Amino acid sequence: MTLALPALDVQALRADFPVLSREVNGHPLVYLDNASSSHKPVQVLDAVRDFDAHHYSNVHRGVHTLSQEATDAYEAARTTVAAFLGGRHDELVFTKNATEAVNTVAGSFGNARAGERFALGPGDEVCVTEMEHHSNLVPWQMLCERTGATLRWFPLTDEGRLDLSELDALVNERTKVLAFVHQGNLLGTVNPVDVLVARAREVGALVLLDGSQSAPHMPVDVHALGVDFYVATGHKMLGPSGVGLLWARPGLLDAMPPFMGGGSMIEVVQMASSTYAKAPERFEAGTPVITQAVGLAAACDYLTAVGMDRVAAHEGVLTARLLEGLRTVQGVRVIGPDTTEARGSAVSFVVEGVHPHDVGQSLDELGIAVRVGHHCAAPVCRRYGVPATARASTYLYNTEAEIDALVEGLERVKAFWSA
Amino acid sequence: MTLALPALDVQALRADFPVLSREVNGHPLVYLDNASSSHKPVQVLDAVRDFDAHHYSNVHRGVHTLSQEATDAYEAARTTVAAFLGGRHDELVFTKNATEAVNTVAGSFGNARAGERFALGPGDEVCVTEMEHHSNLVPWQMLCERTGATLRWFPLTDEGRLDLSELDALVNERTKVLAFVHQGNLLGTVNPVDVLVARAREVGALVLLDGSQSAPHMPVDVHALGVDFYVATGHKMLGPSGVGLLWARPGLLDAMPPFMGGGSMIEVVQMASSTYAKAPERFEAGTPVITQAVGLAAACDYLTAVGMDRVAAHEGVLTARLLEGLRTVQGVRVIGPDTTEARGSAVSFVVEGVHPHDVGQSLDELGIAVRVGHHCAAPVCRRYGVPATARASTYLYNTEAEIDALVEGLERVKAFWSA
Amino acid sequence: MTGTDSLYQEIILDHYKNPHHKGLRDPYDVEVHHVNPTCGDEVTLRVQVRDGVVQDVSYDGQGCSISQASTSVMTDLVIGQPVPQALGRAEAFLALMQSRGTLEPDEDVLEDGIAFAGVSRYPARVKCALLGWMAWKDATAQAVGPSTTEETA
Amino acid sequence: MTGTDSLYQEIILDHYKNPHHKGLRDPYDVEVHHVNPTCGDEVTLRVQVRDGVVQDVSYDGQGCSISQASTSVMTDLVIGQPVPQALGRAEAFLALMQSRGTLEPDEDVLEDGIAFAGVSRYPARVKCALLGWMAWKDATAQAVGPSTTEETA
Ligand SMILES: Cc1ncc(COP(=O)(O)O)c(C=O)c1O
Ligand SMILES: Cc1ncc(COP(=O)(O)O)c(C=O)c1O
Repeated sequence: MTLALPALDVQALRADFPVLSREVNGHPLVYLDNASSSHKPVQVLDAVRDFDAHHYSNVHRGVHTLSQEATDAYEAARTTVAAFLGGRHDELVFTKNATEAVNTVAGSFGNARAGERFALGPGDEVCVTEMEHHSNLVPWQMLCERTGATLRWFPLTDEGRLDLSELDALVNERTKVLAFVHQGNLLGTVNPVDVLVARAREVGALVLLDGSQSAPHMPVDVHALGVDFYVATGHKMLGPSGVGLLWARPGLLDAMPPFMGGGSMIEVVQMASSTYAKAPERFEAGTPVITQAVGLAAACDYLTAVGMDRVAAHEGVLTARLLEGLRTVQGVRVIGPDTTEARGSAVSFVVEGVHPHDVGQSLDELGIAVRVGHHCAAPVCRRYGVPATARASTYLYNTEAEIDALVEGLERVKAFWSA
Repeated sequence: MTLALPALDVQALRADFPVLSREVNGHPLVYLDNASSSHKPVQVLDAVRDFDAHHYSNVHRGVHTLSQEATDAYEAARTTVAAFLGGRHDELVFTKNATEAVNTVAGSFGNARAGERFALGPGDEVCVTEMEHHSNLVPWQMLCERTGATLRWFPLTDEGRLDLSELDALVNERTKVLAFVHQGNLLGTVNPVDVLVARAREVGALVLLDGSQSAPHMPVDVHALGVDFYVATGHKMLGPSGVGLLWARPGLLDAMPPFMGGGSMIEVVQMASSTYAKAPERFEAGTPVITQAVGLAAACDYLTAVGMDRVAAHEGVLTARLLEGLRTVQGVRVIGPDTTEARGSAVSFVVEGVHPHDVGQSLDELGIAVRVGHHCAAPVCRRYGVPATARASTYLYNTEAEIDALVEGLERVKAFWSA
Repeated sequence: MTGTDSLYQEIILDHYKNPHHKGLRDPYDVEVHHVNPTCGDEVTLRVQVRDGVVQDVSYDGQGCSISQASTSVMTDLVIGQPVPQALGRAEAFLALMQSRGTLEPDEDVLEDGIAFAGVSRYPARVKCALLGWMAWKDATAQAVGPSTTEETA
Repeated sequence: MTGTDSLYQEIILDHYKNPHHKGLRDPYDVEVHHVNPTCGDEVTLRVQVRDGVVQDVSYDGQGCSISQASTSVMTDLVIGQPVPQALGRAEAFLALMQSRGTLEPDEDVLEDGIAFAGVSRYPARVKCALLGWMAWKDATAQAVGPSTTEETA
């Protein structure tokens, strides 16, 4: 594979991640569970600690020096994270994770206080896909249950792609919102955002894109994507746990009612009733995820310095090698696209005759961390007739040698379980 | 004042808090904004960093070693934090802050999926007090708006106490939930939980106690308090931002519908509908606040090692000195109880002829951090006829010398503004 | 990948490869279906109780080595036992699983079940080890409970 | 507590202690009431516009030194000015406030308003400094807008 860009100096990058020098069960750690959560470079660890140790205070609420420093840092983090995705400062809400971000949007529909575009009731439709993470499925199920709207979904092809043959029927005049994942967390599939957005525009549906797996792994420009909402989560993109984000096209947040009530999201509070602040504050009730936002901004700075196109290219190389390697192991079946075309770096597979739990546990004994289970996407497992899968997912700090270690490890696992 | 306990070695404690050795505007920092947010000792900073650097992974989701270590740490944190409040492991939900905890409970009322005790509609009543933080007021306003229930509240006496003269009328057979603050964040008042709980029991109302200001400052035993729900927030009790907690009496959480949908809170997910996990997982949708919970547990360990009764005694000494000192400054009026009886360490005041903003800013020029504004309790300001107050609030690391610095600083502020 | 420290003790591997009492059989009083939502493992299990004794336990299902082997061991431990004794063994196994490696299992009570002591150090696998046991407890409670006759298949 | 670095420049303190044009006056076209929710500061402000010129601005309210002084300075800067010029000054002041200390204010345009340059380094106080200006912009927009006649008091 030829790269348009100079390749990453992965060894240098690895030195930034303390955990990568750990041993697990007597072997060097091979961390291939990045789609579940990523590790943090010292730059992020230091930003978090330095802020907490020397500049921390509550924000938006004081005139004293520390409170100003903390407010500055928090709002600068908002600018940085928004810019990382091609958005602007006041288009971005910090949440605790991507899940809260989806719930915030779903909670606005069918709410009497919301603008007209959020009206939803019996006869209306919400459309998702069969490859959604539970976090972009269950909130919509709950919404339909609450409002009487109908949930519909795109089925999947045998190759692990969205089956778009019924596009016009599934996204129709009754569709009020189309929510789908940018890059599937189990299948690794990268979905054709443009096709889906174009159809949504024809029928006037709002579009929420779940970018939990795209923000970490590819260059993203929310305005260019043309979606209305974009959610992502800090811990998968080198940031701390406890911070996620909701980006919204200008104007939408202001038409949405608050999801939670409390401090900071208000304008005038009387005992009997209150008025609410503008977005983004309206959606950040209570003390926000201050330190976590600062940490996430440091993560975005790190990724920007590396270059998201180089991250994507590097992962493309690893994914190609992984798919190739898996092909050499008899009895291994990849669930999801088996080429690098329009796919990310999360690769799910099953090993004939060995339960995914046992695959994962046995790999762990070799120091290799993969995730096993339904990956919060149980319907996908059902679709492909497996109770669970093992999933290897790489990130900027993984090496080709680690891919080889996994492939070799799988041979040993097979040997052990067929003994 | 005689203490039953050996006093704290405050100087030794202070060495644990890096920020306390900072200078602000050429003066040593005097941090008296603890009711807004507290600082973190190195023990917490180290716990957070060590976990993030060496043991971090997503929880509940993997069989590999890191994921097991992270799950162990997260669940051990749940046990520690629950025990700190006298509760048990599976009675405790981690949220992002106290505000989310209140919203989670409020969201359960009037929800068709909730148990009978959460039924709420027109004719029913929700009772709060006039001294609530917005985070324990606005969610109940939103609930009443959603369900048609009526919001009622206890008024305040001139001394800054709850006016309980209409107790039986305000908490009556129609009252379904009584939500009130344990220790007021603006007034510092400690409320008579026993009296209110006894009346709530008579009429069968559920009781939510907002412990955001009590958990950090006094020994708390949720079972002994006899309440149904208790909420608090990590950043005010030496923990990180981004973590709060909801404790509930056994049985209640299981009768509550989920507040948010997503990963981890599910049992069986089909495309059309899902079933939900038991509490506490049911209320922790998505990747939880993993590192933050670990940090909060370290904070609880720190507080336990110091001893919460000693923390309370130390703050009692500081508060007495502060109230005494303020009495010596002409033109200063305390808003709230002016004795240490049944009051905590947050002391609000106004300075005649000087706007609170100017008081706060001028004190900052002397390195003294107090908070100014309505402290997310605007109705309290209205009640006492002030647009805002200045508030000094101490914690275990404050000294009597710092109290004296504030009192002396106020004389200088007055001199400046009357020049 | 085996060894005294490993999760995968020889006993476990033996039961996994050659499970005892597997396959659904008649007659039975109660049949239950249990699922481990975190991994999709499932078991269908039948119980027959006569005169207070666990007459037969039969099952089918899919799952990892731990859940399969544990269910196999369970059938050995409960079939032929009076219900109270069998429940006692279930409690002993549950206690072992929740011990996080701190309990020394009693071989007289748990027989091959002691091979699972190490599993308790792997919280993510404890649920696997308990799947069959929980299904059996559920089915047995139904079989001996007051509503037995209505609920049996 | 003063000094070149301080927020509290002499000019600000002078306007605070001796505010210009304070007190509500007749006649006026529009009266507005603005509140800063984060601190409870409020201002009631009246505007009279004649022939495209800001004829009078009067106000009352409570607030900190910054909000009071800024409102006083604002009246000096807009009274007697053609509306477009006055709005230009408002924009210049707004830009200064949002500059986080990076803008060099133009004394010809902002006169005493340049004393507020330092405020822009204190984000918590920027809203204070803008309270009166925002009220004036709002009232003026109403006074010159198409719906003037209906909305006037
Ligand atoms: C009494 C009280 N309740 C609730 C809260 C809300 O806490 P948080 O902002 O962390 O949600 C606070 C503090 O802000 C408080 O002082
Ligand atoms: C595609 C996708 N969507 C949503 C989520 C939810 O993210 P979080 O758990 O941080 O809320 C995840 C990861 O867990 C994911 O992979």
